Amino acid sequence: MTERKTIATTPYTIGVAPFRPGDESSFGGSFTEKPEDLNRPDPLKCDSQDTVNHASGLIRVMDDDNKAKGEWNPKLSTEDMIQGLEYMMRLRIFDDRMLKMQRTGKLSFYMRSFGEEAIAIAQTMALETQDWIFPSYRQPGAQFVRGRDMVSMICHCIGNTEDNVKGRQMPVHYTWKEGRFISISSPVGTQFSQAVGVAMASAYKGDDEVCISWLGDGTSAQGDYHYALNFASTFKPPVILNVVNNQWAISTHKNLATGGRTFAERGLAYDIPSLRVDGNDFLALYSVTKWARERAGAGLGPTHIEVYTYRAGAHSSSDDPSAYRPDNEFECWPGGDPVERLKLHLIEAKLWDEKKHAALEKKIDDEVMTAYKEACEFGDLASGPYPPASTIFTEVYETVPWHVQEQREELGK
Amino acid sequence: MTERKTIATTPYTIGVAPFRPGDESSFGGSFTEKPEDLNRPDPLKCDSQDTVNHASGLIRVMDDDNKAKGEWNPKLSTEDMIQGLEYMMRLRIFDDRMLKMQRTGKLSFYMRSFGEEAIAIAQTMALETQDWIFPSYRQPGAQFVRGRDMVSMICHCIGNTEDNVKGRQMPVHYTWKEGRFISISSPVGTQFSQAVGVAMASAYKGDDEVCISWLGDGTSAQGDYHYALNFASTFKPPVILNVVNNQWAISTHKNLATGGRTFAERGLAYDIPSLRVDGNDFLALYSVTKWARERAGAGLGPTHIEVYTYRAGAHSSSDDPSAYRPDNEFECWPGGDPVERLKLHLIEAKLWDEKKHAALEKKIDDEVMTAYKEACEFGDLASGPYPPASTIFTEVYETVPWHVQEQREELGK
Amino acid sequence: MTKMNMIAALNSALEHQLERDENVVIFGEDVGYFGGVFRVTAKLQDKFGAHRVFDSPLAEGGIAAIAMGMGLNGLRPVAEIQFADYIFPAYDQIVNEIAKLRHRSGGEFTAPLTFRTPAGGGIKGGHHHSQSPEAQFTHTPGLKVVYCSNPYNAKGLLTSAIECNDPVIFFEPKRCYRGPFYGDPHNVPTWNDHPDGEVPDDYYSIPLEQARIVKEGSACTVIAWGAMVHVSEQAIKDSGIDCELIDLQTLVPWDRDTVVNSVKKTGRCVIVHEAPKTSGFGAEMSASIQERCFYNLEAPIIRVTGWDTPFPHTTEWDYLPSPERIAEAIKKTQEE
Amino acid sequence: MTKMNMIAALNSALEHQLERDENVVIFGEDVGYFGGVFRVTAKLQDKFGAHRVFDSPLAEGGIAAIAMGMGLNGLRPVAEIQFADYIFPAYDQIVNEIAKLRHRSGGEFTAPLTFRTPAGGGIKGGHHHSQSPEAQFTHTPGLKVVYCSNPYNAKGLLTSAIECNDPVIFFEPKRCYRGPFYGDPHNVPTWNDHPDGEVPDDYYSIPLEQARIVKEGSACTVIAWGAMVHVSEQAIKDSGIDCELIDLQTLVPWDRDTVVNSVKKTGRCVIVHEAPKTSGFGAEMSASIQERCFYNLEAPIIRVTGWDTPFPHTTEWDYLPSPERIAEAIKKTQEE
Ligand SMILES: Cc1ncc(C[n+]2csc(CCOP(=O)(O)OP(=O)(O)O)c2C)c(N)n1
Ligand SMILES: Cc1ncc(C[n+]2csc(CCOP(=O)(O)OP(=O)(O)O)c2C)c(N)n1
Ligand SMILES: [Mg+2]
Ligand SMILES: [Mg+2]
Repeated sequence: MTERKTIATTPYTIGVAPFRPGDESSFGGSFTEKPEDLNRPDPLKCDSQDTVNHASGLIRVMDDDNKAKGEWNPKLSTEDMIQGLEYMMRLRIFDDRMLKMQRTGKLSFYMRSFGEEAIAIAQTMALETQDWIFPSYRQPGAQFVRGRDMVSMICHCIGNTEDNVKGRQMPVHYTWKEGRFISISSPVGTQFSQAVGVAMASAYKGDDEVCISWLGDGTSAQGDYHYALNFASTFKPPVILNVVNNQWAISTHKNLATGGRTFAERGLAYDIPSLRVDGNDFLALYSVTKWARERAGAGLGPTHIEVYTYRAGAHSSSDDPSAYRPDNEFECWPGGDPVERLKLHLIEAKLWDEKKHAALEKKIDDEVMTAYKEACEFGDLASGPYPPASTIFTEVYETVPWHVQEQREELGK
Repeated sequence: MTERKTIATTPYTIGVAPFRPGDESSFGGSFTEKPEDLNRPDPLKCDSQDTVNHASGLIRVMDDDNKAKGEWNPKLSTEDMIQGLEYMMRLRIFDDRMLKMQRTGKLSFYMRSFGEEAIAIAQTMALETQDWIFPSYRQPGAQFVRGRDMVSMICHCIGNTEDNVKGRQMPVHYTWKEGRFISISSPVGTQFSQAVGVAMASAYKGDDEVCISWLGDGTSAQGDYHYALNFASTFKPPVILNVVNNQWAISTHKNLATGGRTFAERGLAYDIPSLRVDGNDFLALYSVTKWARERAGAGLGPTHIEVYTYRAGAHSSSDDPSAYRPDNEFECWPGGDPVERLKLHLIEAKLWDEKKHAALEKKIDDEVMTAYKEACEFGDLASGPYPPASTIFTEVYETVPWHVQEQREELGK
Repeated sequence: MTKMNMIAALNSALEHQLERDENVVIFGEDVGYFGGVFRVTAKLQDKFGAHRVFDSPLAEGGIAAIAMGMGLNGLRPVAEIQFADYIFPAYDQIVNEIAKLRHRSGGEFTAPLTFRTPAGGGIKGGHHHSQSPEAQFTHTPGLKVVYCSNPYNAKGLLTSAIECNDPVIFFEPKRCYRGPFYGDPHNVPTWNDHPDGEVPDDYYSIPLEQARIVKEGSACTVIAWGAMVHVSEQAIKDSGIDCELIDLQTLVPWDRDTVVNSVKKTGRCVIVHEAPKTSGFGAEMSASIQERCFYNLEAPIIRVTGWDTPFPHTTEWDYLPSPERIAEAIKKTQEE
Repeated sequence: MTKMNMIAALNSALEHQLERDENVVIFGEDVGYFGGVFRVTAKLQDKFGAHRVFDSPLAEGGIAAIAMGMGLNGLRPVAEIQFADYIFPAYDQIVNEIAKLRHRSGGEFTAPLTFRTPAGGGIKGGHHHSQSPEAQFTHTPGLKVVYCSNPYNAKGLLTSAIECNDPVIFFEPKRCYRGPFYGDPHNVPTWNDHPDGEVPDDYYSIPLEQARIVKEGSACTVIAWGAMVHVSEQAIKDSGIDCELIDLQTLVPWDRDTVVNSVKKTGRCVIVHEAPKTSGFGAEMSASIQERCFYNLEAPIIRVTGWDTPFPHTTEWDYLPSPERIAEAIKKTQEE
């Protein structure tokens, strides 16, 4: 837990980011919390009061020397770890390619998961395939875990004729029912409370399904956050509710957005077991999510998780963070780079090496390029083809009502 | 803290009221918490973590033997206590009279504070006269403390020609700027977040003013509750935020409305000092509010208070609680009757006696009857006169715009 | 056939749906154990269990959100908003989320759900227990908007709303729960003596795109919905003019053919609603009819509505369209 | 006089207000240190301090609530809602609380405050960065609704909005922040070459009840607001018909005399807006004009609007009213 920095206490308190452009960022090198600090309570016996320390502390598995330690070590198979590393590399390479496409006018807009790749990937890997993913715009990585074809993802981002969202939403607003990845919507936070309803429906039908959702530190100020926690508290359906605290909401540092302590602690008063986890530690993320899944699957209800991380890149392709924070701040983040950390963990355990890594990188890069080219065959932003204008009028309702039909005829397309 | 009772855990948990019609209510006689249990932290040095026990425990002053004990004893003057008793008696007698008026068709609707008289009265007495009162419909008692004329209050409830709300709102929706008693609105919870803005404005202007607001256990599920806590957490203005946990939201017992522990504890994660107080203990209420006022006045920001009480009467004149709870449940409430308790406290200290009490009751009853008759001279519901229809069109905007003026002319009244 | 008031008719529609489709669940504030502050869900929890009919926390925004979540995961939730005035905390979830889900997901996800809500004035409810906010939902593509007016159509329309695969906002004129309302507060009839108080016990439905011609006529078309249907009926009688009265029933999508054919026939039109005039749904009806029937119109289309002010308490009879105001408007259409 | 784009003009209005009235405070998401995602509040925190211009938590409902609280306790808050699409979580606070405060308190309390919000399409914003929800506020008595269209009126109208003692919802057409928009996405002019890009540095205001006649004409009245003013201007040119173009500027209360006199003169009317047709503010304009000018109308009033669908991303040019669609409507009014 870090102290909140403020610039004024009268007439009212105004928070301030720890560092602003021109400052030298410094977070003290590494976390004071260590992997051995926190026990792993029995998920099937634990109640919210057993997680008081987990909500104010920080669950870690990989120590500063990249070795896995402590009770939360999920003891993943080599195969799974390398698989996780590959997904994260894929997401980062994919994001970089897409951002380049945006910069050269091939996409209208883009948002990266840079620095936060571990989150959706480790957490989705810890779930069952029948579980529902209810993401914000910062968790597209879950799709790789569930095996979505990159061509299809790129077609969406372009908004071309093969976009399954039919050019209706902005890039990154993926939907993929087959992968139980629910349509992303721009208004922040709305999915969080909806996820509780999804989980209630699963429970109602008696299916062994869990729903996982995420929102940001900034977004946790919305009413939907409170609705999610309180409805989950009341009905205790199988839902995993994550606050991704990446320190920033566009230009607004979390010090400006709450005077609160940790986000995880908020769950305790709702009687929801609450954990705070290093969001750049793949193994820790996997482990806490497995724990929450076990509880949910056993009918014990919700878990609240604060994922403690740092937004390494710009908010989106429309944003330039150099106006509000030091340029190299991510480099000082004690959590480091999630991809690098898992890679080093594997290398130190002699399960991986630089050569393999470079080869995998190259392979993925080629796959992304190939996918990108294939996607462009269905149209690119600059020159089309686009979904036909008729897609404006369909699927507003189950069937096209007369007034929408009249308008379609008026447009004549 | 009492355990939540539930009737089902699959497919999801459904809470249930501890007792339903036909059951024998029993809350174990008296509170397990005692006045000596909790210390009174220095209000000027205390931070949220110093109130962890106060948020899960129960602050009491009057013990089961009606003696004042412990660090929270405000050591009120006899005069103040008798004054407080008088206000409470006045509110109860006033409420009873108004409900009778409603039953005989003289008012369209009424809501009593029955069983909760101590709350607004003790709390307002603990404030300064320049402080802002931002009530829900269950705190009209504050007006007695501030000296509002009963005739004026009754005129509002009737909605007659002397109603300062001009017949526009339902009964009990008082407004009284002179007493810094802000207009009551029916949508529940909205005032709670607005109160934070009121307090910010006071701070901005450099005035030594505090704003106090209340909402119910049921209403704490609204987004406005979270907005209030989080904006107060962020800006730390001089505001006192009370959750009046009277166990019921119309027919919905709090066991059905949250799985949470105490309401007070919710404030802790926002870094707001949080106290839980026996809402039927006049002295304890006075004391915690004084404490919060001291903090706020010293620029230390918000306090969150759970007022633990029981809604002794029907929700409103439209409600019949015998359909959803045992009839005599209030009699079993461990907090007892707030009026009776203060009375007994005074009697045991030999500061009061039954004769004085009866005389005061009679005096107030006469005053209420006199006020009632006087108010009716300005019109009663059955026979008028009412505010003229022209009041529909005025004060919608600062000046009447042309379209509203046209409509007024169309009505021709 | 049973004599039912509107509460019983709605309750019957809900009961049939709970029986016929196990994916139907009902929740809202006070709807479970107690059966709703207006008793529309009375006894349903007893009959179907607390997992199917339950009380929710007091948070309309949360109610809407979990309804959407349930809807997209295969259930068919029917949520009650205790008063239509209290639907606004749920407005974002409804207009930005629920309304757009099917479209924004390329048809992959849909949220078939119904919000039932008592609306309108006439019960001395003041600002916040009297509003009729239908217009604020008609502007949002993706929503269907329904307003019942009597026990018979309440049951039939609610059945269709629940069975509809699009989200439906279903308004119930609370003043008419126990009887029709003819604009005179001192005349309090029950549904007992009204033909539309005869309601089949069995399942039936009324399609959502159909208006109802309450009474045929040739001199003027009067269009209304909710409680104003009855007030208009009274006004027509009082006016002595041979009007055609249309109960719109479904506002989005409204019944173009019934409305347009009627106005083409009569050449005159009065639209009546309780909500404030400016940007009320009467504006849309008037604009649309004018576009479609311009060359048939013999007189200006007149709107008789609530005023552009908050809904008052003591003076509500001066706020609500009265038979007098409506009759006067009808007469005015005959002047030219 | 300085050449300003709309962002600079709005910033200038805010700066004057902060200087002239110490009760003015500005807040919203990202408006403080950073100066707003569209930079409208740039440098204001530096100049006036963090207690007067500050970042708020990400909660529009909370923003609206504290604005009301501040307003009723003597301040004059100007809150930014980052995109108009995100105003809906604040809808309850705005329509049920803020709008009714003066009336419901018998005039004892008022909330003079302004919500500024970028609205409308044309920036590839898809469903939730493109909506133009003005109609959803025009139905609520107690609110004033303003929609600026160029730097000059942006500054003058915002000044009046802030000084107004009633709550004002102030829409800014984000597509026009940096230049007028004539309906052709490939033509991206700046305000530099536009007469309305000449903005006085000094304080001035434009009354809230005034429409602006952009161009006089006799054959048809075209009414528009926001970005559609410019698209309509283009359409009028393209049509070759002598239209009168009215920029409504204030929607509630709208300028009855200017509008009615114009339509009485031309006998024809086209109304243009971006929002969906059904229950858009065009419906109110059409219905009102029809009521007031029936005997002057030579042809049906036509609405050219966004479709009754969510706002699309890739195909937004097929959604927004184009000069072609507007010109066609104008021509149609001339047919009879
Ligand atoms: C209701 C709503 N208000 C405002 C926005 C604009 N907006 C988009 S992202 C964002 C910041 C979100 O920050 P956070 O929740 O911390 O998530 P992060 O971007 O850091 O992942 C804002 C203000 C929005 N999309 N929706
Ligand atoms: C937004 C909103 N939703 C619903 C209601 C209807 N309603 C009025 S009071 C009430 C229960 C409130 O319970 P609680 O908050 O516990 O306060 P109490 O009545 O116990 O003092 C409800 C549901 C309302 N007034 N406003
Ligand atoms: Mg963030
Ligand atoms: Mg209560």
